[in-house]
Amino acid sequence: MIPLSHYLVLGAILFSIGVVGIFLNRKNLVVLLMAIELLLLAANMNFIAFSHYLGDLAGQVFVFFILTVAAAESAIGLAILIVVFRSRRTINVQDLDRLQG
Amino acid sequence: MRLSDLQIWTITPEIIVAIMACAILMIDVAMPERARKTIGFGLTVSTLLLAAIAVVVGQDAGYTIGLYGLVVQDRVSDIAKLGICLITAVALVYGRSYTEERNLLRGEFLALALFGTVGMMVMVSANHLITLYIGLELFSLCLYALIALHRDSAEATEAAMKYFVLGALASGILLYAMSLLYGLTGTLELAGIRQSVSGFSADDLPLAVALILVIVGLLFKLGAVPFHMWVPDVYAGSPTSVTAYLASAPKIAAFVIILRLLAISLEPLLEVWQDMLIAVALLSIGFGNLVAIAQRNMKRMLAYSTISHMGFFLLGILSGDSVGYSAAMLYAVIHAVVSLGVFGCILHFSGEGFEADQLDDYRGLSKTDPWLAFLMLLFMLSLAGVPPTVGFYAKLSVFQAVIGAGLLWVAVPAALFVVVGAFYYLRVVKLMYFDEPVAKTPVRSSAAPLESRALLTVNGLLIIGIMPWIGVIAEACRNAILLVGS
Amino acid sequence: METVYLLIPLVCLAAAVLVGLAGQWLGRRAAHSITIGAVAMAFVLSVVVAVEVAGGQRFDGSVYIWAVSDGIQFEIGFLIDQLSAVMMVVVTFVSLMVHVYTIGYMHDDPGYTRFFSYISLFTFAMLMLVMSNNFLQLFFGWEAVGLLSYLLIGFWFERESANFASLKAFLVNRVGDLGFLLGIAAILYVFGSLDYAAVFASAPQHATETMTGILGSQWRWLTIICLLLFVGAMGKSAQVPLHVWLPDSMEGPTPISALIHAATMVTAGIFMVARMSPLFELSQTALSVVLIIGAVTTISMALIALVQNDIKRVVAYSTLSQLGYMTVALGASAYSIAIFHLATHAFFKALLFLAAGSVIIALHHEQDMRRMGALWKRMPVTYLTALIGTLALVGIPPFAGFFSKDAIIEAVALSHTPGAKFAYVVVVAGVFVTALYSFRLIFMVFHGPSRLSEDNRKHARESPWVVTVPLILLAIPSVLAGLVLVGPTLSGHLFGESVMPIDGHGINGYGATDMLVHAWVSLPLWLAIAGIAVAWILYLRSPHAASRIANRFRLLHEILIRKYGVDELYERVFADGGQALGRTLWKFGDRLIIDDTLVNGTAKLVGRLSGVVRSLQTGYVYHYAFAMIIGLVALMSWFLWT
Amino acid sequence: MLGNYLPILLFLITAIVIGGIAMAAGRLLGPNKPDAAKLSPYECGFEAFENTRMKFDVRYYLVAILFIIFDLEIAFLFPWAIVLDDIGMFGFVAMVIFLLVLVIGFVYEWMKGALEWE
Repeated sequence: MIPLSHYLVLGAILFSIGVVGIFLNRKNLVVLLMAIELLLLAANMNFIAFSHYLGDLAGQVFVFFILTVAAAESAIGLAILIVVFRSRRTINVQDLDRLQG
Repeated sequence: MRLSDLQIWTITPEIIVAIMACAILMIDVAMPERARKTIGFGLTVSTLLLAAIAVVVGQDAGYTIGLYGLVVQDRVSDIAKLGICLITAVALVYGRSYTEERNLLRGEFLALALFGTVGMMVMVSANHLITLYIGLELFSLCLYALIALHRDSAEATEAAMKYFVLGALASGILLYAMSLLYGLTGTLELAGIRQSVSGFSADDLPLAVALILVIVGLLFKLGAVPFHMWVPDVYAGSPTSVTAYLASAPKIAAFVIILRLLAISLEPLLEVWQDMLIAVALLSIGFGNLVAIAQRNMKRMLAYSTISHMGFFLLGILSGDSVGYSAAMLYAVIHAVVSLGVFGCILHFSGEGFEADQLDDYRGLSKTDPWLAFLMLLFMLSLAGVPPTVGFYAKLSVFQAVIGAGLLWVAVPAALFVVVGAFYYLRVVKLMYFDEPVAKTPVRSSAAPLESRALLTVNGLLIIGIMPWIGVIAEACRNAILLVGS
Repeated sequence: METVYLLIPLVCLAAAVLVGLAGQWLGRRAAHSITIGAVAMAFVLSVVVAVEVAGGQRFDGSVYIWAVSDGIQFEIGFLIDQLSAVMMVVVTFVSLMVHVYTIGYMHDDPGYTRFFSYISLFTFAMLMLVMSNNFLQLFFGWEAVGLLSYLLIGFWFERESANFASLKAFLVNRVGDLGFLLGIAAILYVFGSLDYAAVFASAPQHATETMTGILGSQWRWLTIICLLLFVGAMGKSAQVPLHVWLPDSMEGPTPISALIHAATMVTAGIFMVARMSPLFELSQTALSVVLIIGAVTTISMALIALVQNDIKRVVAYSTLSQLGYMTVALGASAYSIAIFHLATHAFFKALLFLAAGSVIIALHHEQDMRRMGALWKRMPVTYLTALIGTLALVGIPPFAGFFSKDAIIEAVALSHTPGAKFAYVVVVAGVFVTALYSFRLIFMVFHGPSRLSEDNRKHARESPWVVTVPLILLAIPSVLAGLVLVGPTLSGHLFGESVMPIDGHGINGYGATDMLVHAWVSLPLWLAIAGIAVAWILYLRSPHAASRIANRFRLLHEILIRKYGVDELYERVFADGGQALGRTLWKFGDRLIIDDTLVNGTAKLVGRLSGVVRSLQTGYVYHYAFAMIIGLVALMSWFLWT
Repeated sequence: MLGNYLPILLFLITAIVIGGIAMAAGRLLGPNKPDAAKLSPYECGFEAFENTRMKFDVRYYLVAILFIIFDLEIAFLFPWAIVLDDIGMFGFVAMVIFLLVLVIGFVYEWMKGALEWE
């Protein structure tokens, strides 16, 4: 029987990787999307673990919704990425600096 | 499992808007090009009005749980939904000609606007973390798409991208917080969370982590320092019609989720989050007002002013009692109405190939278009909080709340920054009334459709605080909050 | 009934706004018919209300709440009782007369429609003032009538003198209003409410509360409040030493002098004190101050009237001294009598002003009495009505003025307020002086040799009906009002509980007949007759006697001509002194310290700061995200450390 | 403690074994007549062995987006199908509505021509 803490640690690690990925990556916008997915996955991991250990299904239901939202989110993300690429000819994070100050 | 005990009618407005949004999508593909615009637009606005009527008809003085605990209907949700529907409708009317000129007024635009509205309304009536999250995401995603809809504008797409990334980060954080809350309390229902949270000790570390993550997530949506970075870029980058949309109604929705999730469900931890909110609020007020001074871009300046206004709004929340919450609610509603008006003015002023987003565009507006200039003057005074405009009442009520909560030392610096803020609002007035008009700026307001100009005028009249509505709204908010508190 | 109350002021407001905004399109005829219709309607409704009130109906309630600030309600409300009913009738009636009269008087004036819009607006403001049931609304009406009087005195704004006069009126009234406002503030502080009913109800409890003034002197709150309120009354009702604005206000068109500066606005102070009678009754000190001020005003102003040659100014000074009478009555805590005199005075003084105006237009804006005379043949109606007004003013039975003035004198005689003796002497002497200057006017204008200028001599004739009809209509109450009202007034039926009943004075229950009988054995009447006689001797029988006396008492005459030098004093001390003070403050305080150091200094600082902070907004997403994380970490660590 | 992870280990081993068996069987049993198309590992438009930093045709993204959205209803369909007996008509109707919404989206993109490759 794996203790809850392991799952939580895994979740925390995933979450941290995601966060760090967002502000450490300066090259590729796609990587940002991946990082965001990681954040959601971390949350999912927590929910699953908790719901299993609490013996309460609500958590797993929530996970379904999160999956859906994650999909929609990445879809929108890709779409925006495409329009950015169309107007800029680049998906380099560093080049998104027109709006500032 | 029967429909009857579902109490589906608690979300009638949401259902109406959602169905109509789908319908509009279908119309968009079915109809010929010309018919589509007028019909689609008319349908959208009338849908929102219909939803508003549905809210009024189905209003509920009590406290009704629907969909097996997923949603709740009470005074707060009713008022908020009403405000959201009406304000969004008006925002769309204001933005119509602007949107058409940039040929964004397509089926997607309207459908996305409606779905976003649904999202806000779901947020507002959420009684369950799932509903809350779904509503939040539905709204945010629609907003990302709306901004990016202006494909060939580099600013718009960039703004969309930034908003998307940061927004996703924020909702990820919020979601993680939710998972922790779930694990700690074993339930996803807000009421249940409140119950079991009150069992914890205030300095329980995991709970505190969850709480802080929740605060971060919410403050991001609000755009409070230091989670505000997206606000200026998004305000400035988005098409102005979208800015009007995202600057007005969402504030009300944001208030409600903050009320439900932080102020009510996590009230047992008041003394933990109060200090944090004080810091954030003061930072927001100071930072927003300070940076706004350096701006030359109207929309950007308004973005920073919004940041500072959110600080004031937080003053109401952090007072942590029913007075404070009702003050915050009043503040949110008034701020929504006022910023609606401001962006309405910008929309009426801007024209084909003329964004009217530079402060210099407003030089001598009083000469070229006195009507618009006067309305702008009213809105600026209200933002600055000059009596007798409603902005003054809003600020007054939050200050009363803060002082009532014994936080005089918080009120004092806030009041000082109100003075700083007055500077850049009055600068706009000065530009409009004391400077000579720049030749090139075209005067468009007369070209705008009559109904939207009439609406804008009414909007301006509402700003003059002598009107009795302010008292009515304040009373309504007070009652609503008291009812929630009980 | 509530709607009727609401309607009475609102029709005037509506008419004023309509005519004021659309006057140019409407044209003159429409303009005056609209406003006159509105005011007539207001008058009729007021009469209806008055009848209702006489039938014992009483209303005190708020119409709508404007704002609530921690517990204190700011609301629009009406208090309809005998007092306000009487005031409403008087105001609307005189206003109506003046409206009609104006058609003739302003006939060929470019500002015709503007004028009508102003006077209707004034009527609205005055009604709001008298109908109010709380101090806030009272103050609103108070300021509004002040503003309107300012606008109307300066109506001929191209005349410099008119501008100065209006400015003067405004400034002097400011002094009074400041006191008034402070008084209201004190009330709010002590009673925690702005509602008449609440304040009056709890007044007795607060009667003994005191505050510590300078040098630890103890002041009773109520005294302070009453004195402050009375300062306001002094401003509006032009009591010494704040009287200086009223004579100059004659620069305004004559209908205005009749409406505002004789009948209604200047009586606002009297009305207000009567309204506050439950408070004043509790402060002996305040009452005696009121009494003394009133007495001084009465005699001093009456004396000035003796030496004036401008026909309107004579009437103006007589107004001042009559206001003094009312104030004296208030001081003698005979409030109902004060209001009674207010009403009768409103009628006959409006009559006198309009008569004077009639003369003035007949002589093409000639106002100097020395170039008049023997007009009674040329304009008989004006002459008769003016004579009636004068007799009423002098107080010859059975004209209206007689009853009210006699009642005042009686009340003062029987009053126990400190200073009553002095006041009694003054008011009795006042009767003689009043008779003297009043008939001086009559004789100089209507009798004696004609001293008209050439062209006036040719075509000076009676004024058109729109002028004479109001004169006649005003003459009727000038004769009858006293006869009818004196009984109920003294028996206390007329005002009931609306003002403090006059008790402790023997004159309760007097009737008209008693007074008529009693008059012939009392001093005032004979003094009045003596005054008339002296006037006849001085100005008809031996015209040079007057100037001879003037030369004999050169100093006194000079003092009176100079109006005791009050104006000069104010000019030297307040005007010049104020300017000097302001200049120094501006140079050192403003320029040096505030502008250069504080304002611009901080502005520069803030500007630089904002530029610096702005650069935080780099525009890079990862910086934004990083900032968020920093914030998150900061909150975390905060929690851990605290 | 680590024993808890034994199932996962077994799972991995099994997966590897099966995969190996499959490939081996293919190598041993299958006829072997190679040509260019067959030798290329996948036949979906472009060469596999190239610079991985090459630019994808934007239409792939489009397809990906559409796919992501529409593959997810399965996640709801499975649990729903399992408990369909218990939730009965109500559950059925609910799912029908859900699918209806998806269909609307599908129709929209179809009509908008998002599905045509050219």
